[in-house]
Amino acid sequence: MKLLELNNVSIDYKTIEGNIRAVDKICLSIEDGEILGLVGESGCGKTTLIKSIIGLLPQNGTVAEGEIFFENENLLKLTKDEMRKKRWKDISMITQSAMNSLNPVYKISWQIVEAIQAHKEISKEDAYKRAEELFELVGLEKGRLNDYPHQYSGGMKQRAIIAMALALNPKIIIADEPTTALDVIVQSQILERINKLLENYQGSMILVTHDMSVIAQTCTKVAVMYGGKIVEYGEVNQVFKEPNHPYTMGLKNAFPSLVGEKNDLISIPGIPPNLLNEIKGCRFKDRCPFSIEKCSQENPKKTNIEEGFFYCHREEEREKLRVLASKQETWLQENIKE
Amino acid sequence: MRLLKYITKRILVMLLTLFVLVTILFFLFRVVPGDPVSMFIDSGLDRESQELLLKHYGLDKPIGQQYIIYIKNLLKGDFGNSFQYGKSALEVIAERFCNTMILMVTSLIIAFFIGITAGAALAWKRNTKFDMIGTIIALIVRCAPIFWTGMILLSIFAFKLKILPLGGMNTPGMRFDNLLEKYLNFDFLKHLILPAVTAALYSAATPLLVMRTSMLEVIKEDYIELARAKGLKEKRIMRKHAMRTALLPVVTIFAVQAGFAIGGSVLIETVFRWPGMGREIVLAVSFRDYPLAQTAFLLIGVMTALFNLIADILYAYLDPRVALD
Amino acid sequence: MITLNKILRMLRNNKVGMIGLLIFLSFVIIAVFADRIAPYDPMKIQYDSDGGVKRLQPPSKEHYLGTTWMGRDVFSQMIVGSRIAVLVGVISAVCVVFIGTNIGLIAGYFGGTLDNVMMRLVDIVYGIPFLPFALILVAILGPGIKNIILAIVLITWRNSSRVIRSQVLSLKNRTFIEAAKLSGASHWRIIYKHIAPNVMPLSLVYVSTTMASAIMTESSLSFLGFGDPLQVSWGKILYACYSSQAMFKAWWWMIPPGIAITLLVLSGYLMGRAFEEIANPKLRER
Amino acid sequence: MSSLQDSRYILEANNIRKDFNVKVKNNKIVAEEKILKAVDNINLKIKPGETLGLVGESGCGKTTTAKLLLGLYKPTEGKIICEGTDITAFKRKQLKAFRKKAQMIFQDPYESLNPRFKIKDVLIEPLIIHKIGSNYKEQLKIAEDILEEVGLKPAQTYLERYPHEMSGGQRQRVAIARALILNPSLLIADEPVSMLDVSIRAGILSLLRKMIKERNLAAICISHDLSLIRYISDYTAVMYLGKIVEIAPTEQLIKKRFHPYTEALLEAVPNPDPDFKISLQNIKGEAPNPVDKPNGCSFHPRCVKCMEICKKEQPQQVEIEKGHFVLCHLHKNKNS
Repeated sequence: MKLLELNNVSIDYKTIEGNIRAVDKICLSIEDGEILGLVGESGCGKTTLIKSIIGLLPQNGTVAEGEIFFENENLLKLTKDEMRKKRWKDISMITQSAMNSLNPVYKISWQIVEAIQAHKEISKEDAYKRAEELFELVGLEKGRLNDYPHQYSGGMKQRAIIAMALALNPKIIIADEPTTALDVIVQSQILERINKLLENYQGSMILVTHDMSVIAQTCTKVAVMYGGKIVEYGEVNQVFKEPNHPYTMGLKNAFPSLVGEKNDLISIPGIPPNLLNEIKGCRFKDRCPFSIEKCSQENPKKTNIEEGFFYCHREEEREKLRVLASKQETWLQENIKE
Repeated sequence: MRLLKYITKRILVMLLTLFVLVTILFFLFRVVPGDPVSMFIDSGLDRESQELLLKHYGLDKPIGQQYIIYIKNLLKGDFGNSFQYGKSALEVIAERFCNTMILMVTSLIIAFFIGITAGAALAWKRNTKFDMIGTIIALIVRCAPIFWTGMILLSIFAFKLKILPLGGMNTPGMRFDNLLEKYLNFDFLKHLILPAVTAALYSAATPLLVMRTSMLEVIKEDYIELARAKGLKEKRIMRKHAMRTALLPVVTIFAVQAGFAIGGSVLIETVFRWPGMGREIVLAVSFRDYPLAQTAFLLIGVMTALFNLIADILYAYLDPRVALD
Repeated sequence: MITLNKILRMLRNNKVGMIGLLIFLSFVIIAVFADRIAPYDPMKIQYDSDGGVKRLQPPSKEHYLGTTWMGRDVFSQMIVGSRIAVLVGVISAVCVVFIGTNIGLIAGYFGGTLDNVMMRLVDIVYGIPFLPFALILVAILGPGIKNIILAIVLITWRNSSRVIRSQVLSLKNRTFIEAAKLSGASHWRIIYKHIAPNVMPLSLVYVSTTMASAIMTESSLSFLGFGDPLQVSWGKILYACYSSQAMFKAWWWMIPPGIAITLLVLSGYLMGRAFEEIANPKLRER
Repeated sequence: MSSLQDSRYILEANNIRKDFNVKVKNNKIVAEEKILKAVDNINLKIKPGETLGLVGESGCGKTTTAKLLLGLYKPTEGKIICEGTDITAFKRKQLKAFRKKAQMIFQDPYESLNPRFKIKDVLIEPLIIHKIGSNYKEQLKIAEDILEEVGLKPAQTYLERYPHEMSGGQRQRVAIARALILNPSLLIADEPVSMLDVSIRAGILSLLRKMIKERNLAAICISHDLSLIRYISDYTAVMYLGKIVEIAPTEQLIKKRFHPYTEALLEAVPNPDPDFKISLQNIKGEAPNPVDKPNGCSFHPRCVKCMEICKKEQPQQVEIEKGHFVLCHLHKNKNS
């Protein structure tokens, strides 16, 4: 069953310099129990997209078109109060910088109890008991519940936020860069913990990150975003083994690995497009070593493959491109036409 | 018992400050050209009685010696005799001190209450007409001279509408047996309204603007977004999350603001002829009654320092991240 | 260093700051040309054709803002009074911020004992109640603008030096300062080439607000009767108005000086807020 | 020994230590003062043309070590020797000469360039300080050349820009140019790519590597990510709570590591490959606050192979294979 379905969603930001279309006509769905990874560079619109789902776009941002269905109900049609009641109870969130997401002047227990009591008629004592359970679940000592956030280390804060997100057994959890600010070991500990929790958790999750390796570790599906669009979507194994979009291929190259022999690290030349200007054709064309005339004239069409899709004008030649993309020479600045 | 140690340390610093103040004042009053005595002694007196008076006040000795005697006396709690009143300066000031405190504390409470709530409200409704007009009013009140505001309020409420008294602290001719009776009556309250409101208006503007700015910053914090994501009601987010943390910078300025208010009492009390310390300083200075001026000034210094200490401790309690050092 | 041009460029995109600057500049112009604008000698007693003193006359064609109890022209007093306000404001602001910025820069950058001593000194000065101190100082040294400015400078340097010091403390740990150190830059080069330009907006905040508070202080002291006896100032007009007991009758005497003080002080605060937004980008994007 | 230093090395750090006084607040209103041993007895030697990687979690003392080596901090104890003299005892003139030789690239390109300086001012400043180039025009030419060298072509289009008008990758290139403009012989890069977008990291890393090789620099690259270090450094030192716990040639370290912490660190790096899932078996808990270092081996509370001796005695460094040193009670010196 489809739990969440985004239908042709576009999001605009009003800025002093003009309108920015941060998210452009995105279609995406997530089924019950699915763990979707959303990956892309900074400014690609991934955070904007998930904020629109939970209804927390900043004041200057609006959903310009499209629909967001959650359990067959259009979230954009709900009143403010109806949406408020959905938050945390049905859709909860692990925010980008968990470091700053806890209010510094309240004890952790207070903040968790508050979240529970906002949606449930429950006594303080019972809510506190639930908080203790949650702490055990995420691997924190119960005794630390009554500490203030600044007494926690980064990893502990992240765990506390995860505990809070699980408090009401939401149907979907949105995790925005949950491990970015953490050290390697702590990051792995948290990822391990998330994996373990997901085994017993019935709902779905969207994990937003810039880090392909994090996606590889946790997710079942992955959507790759570039310049406000989803350029490729599919099963994690498939996308990692046989990427179909040149951007995915490049992104995969850019990640260093400790497994096996040292292979060349390749970067994608150029910088992401400025969304202030309207872009004709494919958004990746300026950085793509395979771009052809057609790329700057027409928007690429969707190519459906089993369990996924991607947008590229050279979809027929993808086998050949994949081989080329693994070579360093391909990605030299000189090979890219302006 | 670290807190006790901290407070002791702070009090020592405060005493040092006061000592510096006393020293500066003592020499300021005495080193300047011109005979201070001539200011308060009727020039009609003959030389002999003048010298007698000088001796009586200890003014015939060399200045270094006078200073040592003065400090010794201060330590004994003897602040010297007022030239004007002919009695102990401390005694004169003690009563004035109470009057000033009542006026200041009342106005500060009103000011911070108005400032905090209105500042938070303006920030919550940011970028609206309500916010703009409110901010402009606050700015104007902040920039208008306090004595002028007082004069205008006096003309309106006391002179035109005749609903409040023109000044002073009690209607002349009233007698009281004790302090309680003096302050706890309707007549006193009526006299208190105008000066307290004037001082409060002036003192409210700064906490209001600080609260507004601080709220605007807090609103952008991640934990406010998380509070929204938690599905809390907007009112709760504003009160429990935004206002609570935005309050911290307001506490920091409390000390400075209290200092301003106490300094401003000089003006308020002059306009409303409130028999407090501020007005007494002006009078004492005009008459070169330096023991009196010094005593009043010293007490004002103590009050300023105390407010500072209170604000710092309050801050450390309100913000679990901050430690006193 | 800072030119008017640079300030203008900074304020160009800031409506609030522009308004403040405009108000301030108009007062400066009035002050400069006060002699030509003022129709009468502000201290001269005006007589009507019968030879009687024009006491407390309401505004009229001859006297735009009426006359005082002594029969002097209020409008002329207002115009000439702007001189003291602008003078005291500008001179004290520049002195105070010059001292405060340098103390802040040096104490913050070098730290250690020097910083400790400086900051204890700031603490002590913070313990001095400003207005009573100024009052006593002026009363003793004799009324006059010089002493008023002295009193303001002696006390208000504390505000800017403390805030600028803490700004310097955070700046000196920024990596671009470390990079400059690694380039072999001397301490003075780092302080005045790298740090100072970055605290300049903050210094300008204090120039503006100190100007405002200096003007307020001058008028307060004048109102208490400790103004310069030879010069007309707005505070002194209000002092005369208050002590003549005529303030309830002659609104034209009481209202204008207050408005003028408010406006000029306001201009300082508005510019200050504008510079604050420049100094602290967090405040900018709302 | 007549000379204090082996002439093959550019810089030698002997038993350096750095303590900081910090204020700690533990559930109390009033703060407590404590000593933080940020760097604890470190020995390092750096050769031209060679890159040393310094890996560890945040707070392990990597950056402090770098700043000690560059003379930005004064060590509490120990000597740092450059060309036969101790840099901690440098006078002003000597220090200025040393600055010319040792440069650094910082983590955050948004922070390391003065926001009020144009790119040309950023680049020319070191030239002015060290009086290189006879006139402004000549200095400008040097700046242009170096900009082109770091891949910002054509240089003229960048000279007049302010840092905020450039992307993160471009700024980091400017930072590299500034570090190299004085022709240093030692270069320290502190997490040079961690703030940059993934797709451009490789470009900056390969630029760095190219510069180090071309100019025969002695280099130190700091990172929390072993997988990145692998691409740039010849040797790698692993740091934990102020100490170097293992040091070896990089590929050797990745293939065969001896310290349990290195083991954990390697295990923890997630792979961009869904077939290799993380499982952390070699470490417990989180790093303690460096203010409260455990007794004995400071890693023992998290170590899965902890023995009695680890709780009491600090381990001594042993050379377990040629050029491979470990600080752990599990291993004995091969020769002894």
